[in-house]
Amino acid sequence: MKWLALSIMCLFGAFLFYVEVDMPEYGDPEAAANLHVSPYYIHESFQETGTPNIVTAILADYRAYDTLGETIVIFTAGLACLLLLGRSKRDDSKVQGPHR
Amino acid sequence: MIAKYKDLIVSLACRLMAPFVFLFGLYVTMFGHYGPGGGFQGGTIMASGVILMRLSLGRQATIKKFPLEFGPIVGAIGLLIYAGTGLVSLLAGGEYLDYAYLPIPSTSGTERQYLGILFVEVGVALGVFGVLLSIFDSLTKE
Amino acid sequence: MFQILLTHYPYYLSTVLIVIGVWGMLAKHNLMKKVIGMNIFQTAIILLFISSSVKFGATVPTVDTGLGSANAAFYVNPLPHVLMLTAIVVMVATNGVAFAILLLIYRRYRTLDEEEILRRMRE
Amino acid sequence: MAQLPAIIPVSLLLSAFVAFLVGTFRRSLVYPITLLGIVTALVAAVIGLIRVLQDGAQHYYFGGWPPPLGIEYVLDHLSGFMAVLVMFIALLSVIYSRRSFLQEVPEKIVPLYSLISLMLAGLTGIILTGDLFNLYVFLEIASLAAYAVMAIGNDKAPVAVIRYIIMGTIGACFYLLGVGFIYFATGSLNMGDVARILPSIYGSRLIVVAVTFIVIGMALKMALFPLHIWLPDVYTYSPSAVIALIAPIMTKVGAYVLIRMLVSVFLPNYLTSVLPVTLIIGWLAAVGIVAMSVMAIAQKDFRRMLAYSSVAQICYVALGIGLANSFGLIGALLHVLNHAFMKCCLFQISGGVRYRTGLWQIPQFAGLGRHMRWTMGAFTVAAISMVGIPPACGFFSKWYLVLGCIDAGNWVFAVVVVASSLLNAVYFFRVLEKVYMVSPNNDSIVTTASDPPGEMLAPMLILASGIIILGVVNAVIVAQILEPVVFSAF
Repeated sequence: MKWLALSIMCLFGAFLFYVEVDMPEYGDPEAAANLHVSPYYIHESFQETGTPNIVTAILADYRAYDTLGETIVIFTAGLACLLLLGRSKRDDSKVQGPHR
Repeated sequence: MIAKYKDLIVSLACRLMAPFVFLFGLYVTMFGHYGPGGGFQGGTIMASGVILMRLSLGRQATIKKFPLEFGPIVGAIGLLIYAGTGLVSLLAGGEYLDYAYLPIPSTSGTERQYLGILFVEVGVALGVFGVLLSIFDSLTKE
Repeated sequence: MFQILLTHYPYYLSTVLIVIGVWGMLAKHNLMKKVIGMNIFQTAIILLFISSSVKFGATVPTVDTGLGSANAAFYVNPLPHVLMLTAIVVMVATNGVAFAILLLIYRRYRTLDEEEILRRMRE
Repeated sequence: MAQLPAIIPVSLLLSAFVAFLVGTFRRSLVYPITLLGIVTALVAAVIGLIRVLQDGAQHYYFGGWPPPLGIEYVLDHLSGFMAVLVMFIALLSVIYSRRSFLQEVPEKIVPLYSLISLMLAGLTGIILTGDLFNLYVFLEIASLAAYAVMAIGNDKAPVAVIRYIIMGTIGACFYLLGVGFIYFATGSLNMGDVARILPSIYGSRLIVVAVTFIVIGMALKMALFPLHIWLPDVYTYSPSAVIALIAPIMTKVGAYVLIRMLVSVFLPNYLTSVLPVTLIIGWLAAVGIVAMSVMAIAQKDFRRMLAYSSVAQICYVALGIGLANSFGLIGALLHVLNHAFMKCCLFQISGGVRYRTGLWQIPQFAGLGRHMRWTMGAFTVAAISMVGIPPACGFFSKWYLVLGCIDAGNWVFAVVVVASSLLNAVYFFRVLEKVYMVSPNNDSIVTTASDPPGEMLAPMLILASGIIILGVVNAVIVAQILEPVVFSAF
């Protein structure tokens, strides 16, 4: 079982190695990811938001809805911990019985 | 239940450090506009300040200043600040989270964007601070 | 072949980490080790994204009055940093929930070994 | 009115925070606030769908930033249809859940209802978003909330859920990796923008890996056949009211993401001819339908039988996706709708029986038909629909699936769809026989049972009549909502 998992993982790694040949070179300023949207942020964000830190400008303005989602994710985790570990008065053997 | 750590140096050092950790967290939150930092990082550092006190002074000593209900409520308030900022701009006629429509008198569009980012970061900081504290409290409760 | 290793090594390193993480999640029997594998996996994805944002000779994405904002080649790509800040928070949240459930399991079964727990569930 | 797409998730989010804050002080107010949020979202979704039917797709830009820069919400025929469906099922399930939660976990309802609101907000966010990374964030919101509410069941629930967390996190991370490779190849995260850029770089291996990862990730989330192993345990051990809410919509949203990727990100002919992704999905689904139906026949526990049947039914949806022609896609979408109604009804019935009698095992159900008349009447309707007998809606989605199979010239799939109806008949008529034909033992608890209270009975009866109504009006739904979706794709 362990050897099966290991061989699947080796295949998985080999597949990733095979496709990553097509990745742009490391540190290449002309890579596709660096050309389409990101230059706009670098050029315009200071004029449009008055915030020199481009990461903050994107995080809290251009993609503010993502950040709202991020905060909700952590709030969800907090609520989940409250729900799971909060005080519980019930005894499990009692709950299974009928109710009428 | 976390007991008080029985070592004078540890408790004294933590007692001295905790306010500065808290202050640094506030600084990181506010400095997010100009350098590395922002709401999430600042909120985490503030929460770590309280957790430092909880770990060194014991739960009993810190529970008066930061009660157990404090964390989740602060977290929910932080999130309400964030979602409320968006809702205000929606009610003022813009799209959700469009800070250019925030009804703040005598400001230009760019300044409103700047202030909107600040509100949001404060909301994130409060939210993360409260929620991380509440997760820590839940996980260490017996 | 060797040339590709030289120009792509950060991606390959994070690939190795991804494989280690997924293997840990699938093959380990201790639930805590599975959560650790989950962490390695997520961190590897973060490294992959961040290494894609690098531009040689560029600085941190904070507009510097000396450099100005006209030339995009002066600053590294800010977008992967933003995405990964969000992904880190998601990772923290997932860990929180996973730890809470691990605590519940440990309180009821007094062990975190998956085989042992499954054996006791069947009884 | 232009703000409608944003109102759907935001009203749910606000109701979650407010319900938590208010509920900390006055616990009794949690339920009305949650209900208010859900009703607001449902009304917004219905109005949004009507507007879509009149004026076509609506685009909403968060923060006023146009798409490649900011995050866009797209309310079109597909997302409007799914949003209305999810909110309608959620409303009925939440109404149903109150009595059940008061019986099972009375002291935890404040975080419980907040988490349910957050989960619904996550699901509607997934449905409406037009941004690949935003989808990941909302996927995690929905998943985390679902993990938490599922883990409060009996002693075995946390163990089942931690395995779900492991599989679900692998799925979400695979999706994130896939999005990452799309981003490395195109530099954009907006679905429409990516769809415009992709045809010029289809030769790149990065797109191959992106498609692979997104499909595997979503297959894990929707419990497609070989990756379904987490699902039966979770559905068996979690609280019944939670499962009545999650089972009809959670896996369907995974299927929705797959359809969304097929329709608006990758072009269908890339997925069918260049990479045989849809063919693989179709064959896995065909094997899964048969295998899981046989597994369902073997189960004695009613909930476990329904869980295996859920996996089999999600395989029908996957089969429709795998056919990748217009009839197949119509069948898949119609089956999402029909199966949501049927499974919600069935899980509510299992919870109702458990509420009155505490029974789970099918052999103990003998004679229930005489004492829980309305509940078992609803069960009969749902069972008939699951088998696929004409006046009920289950027949029509299978009809479209068979038409799709014939269109694609794939006779094996057609035989599988028809033959699996017989298997469905075996495991549902087995229960019906126990319920109506066998009389109970005199000392059985069944003899004193009665229908559950109106609050729980009404949603079941609405769903059961909905099954018949959907069967009658399905031609309208197909012509008005589903055909525009399909025409935009093929």
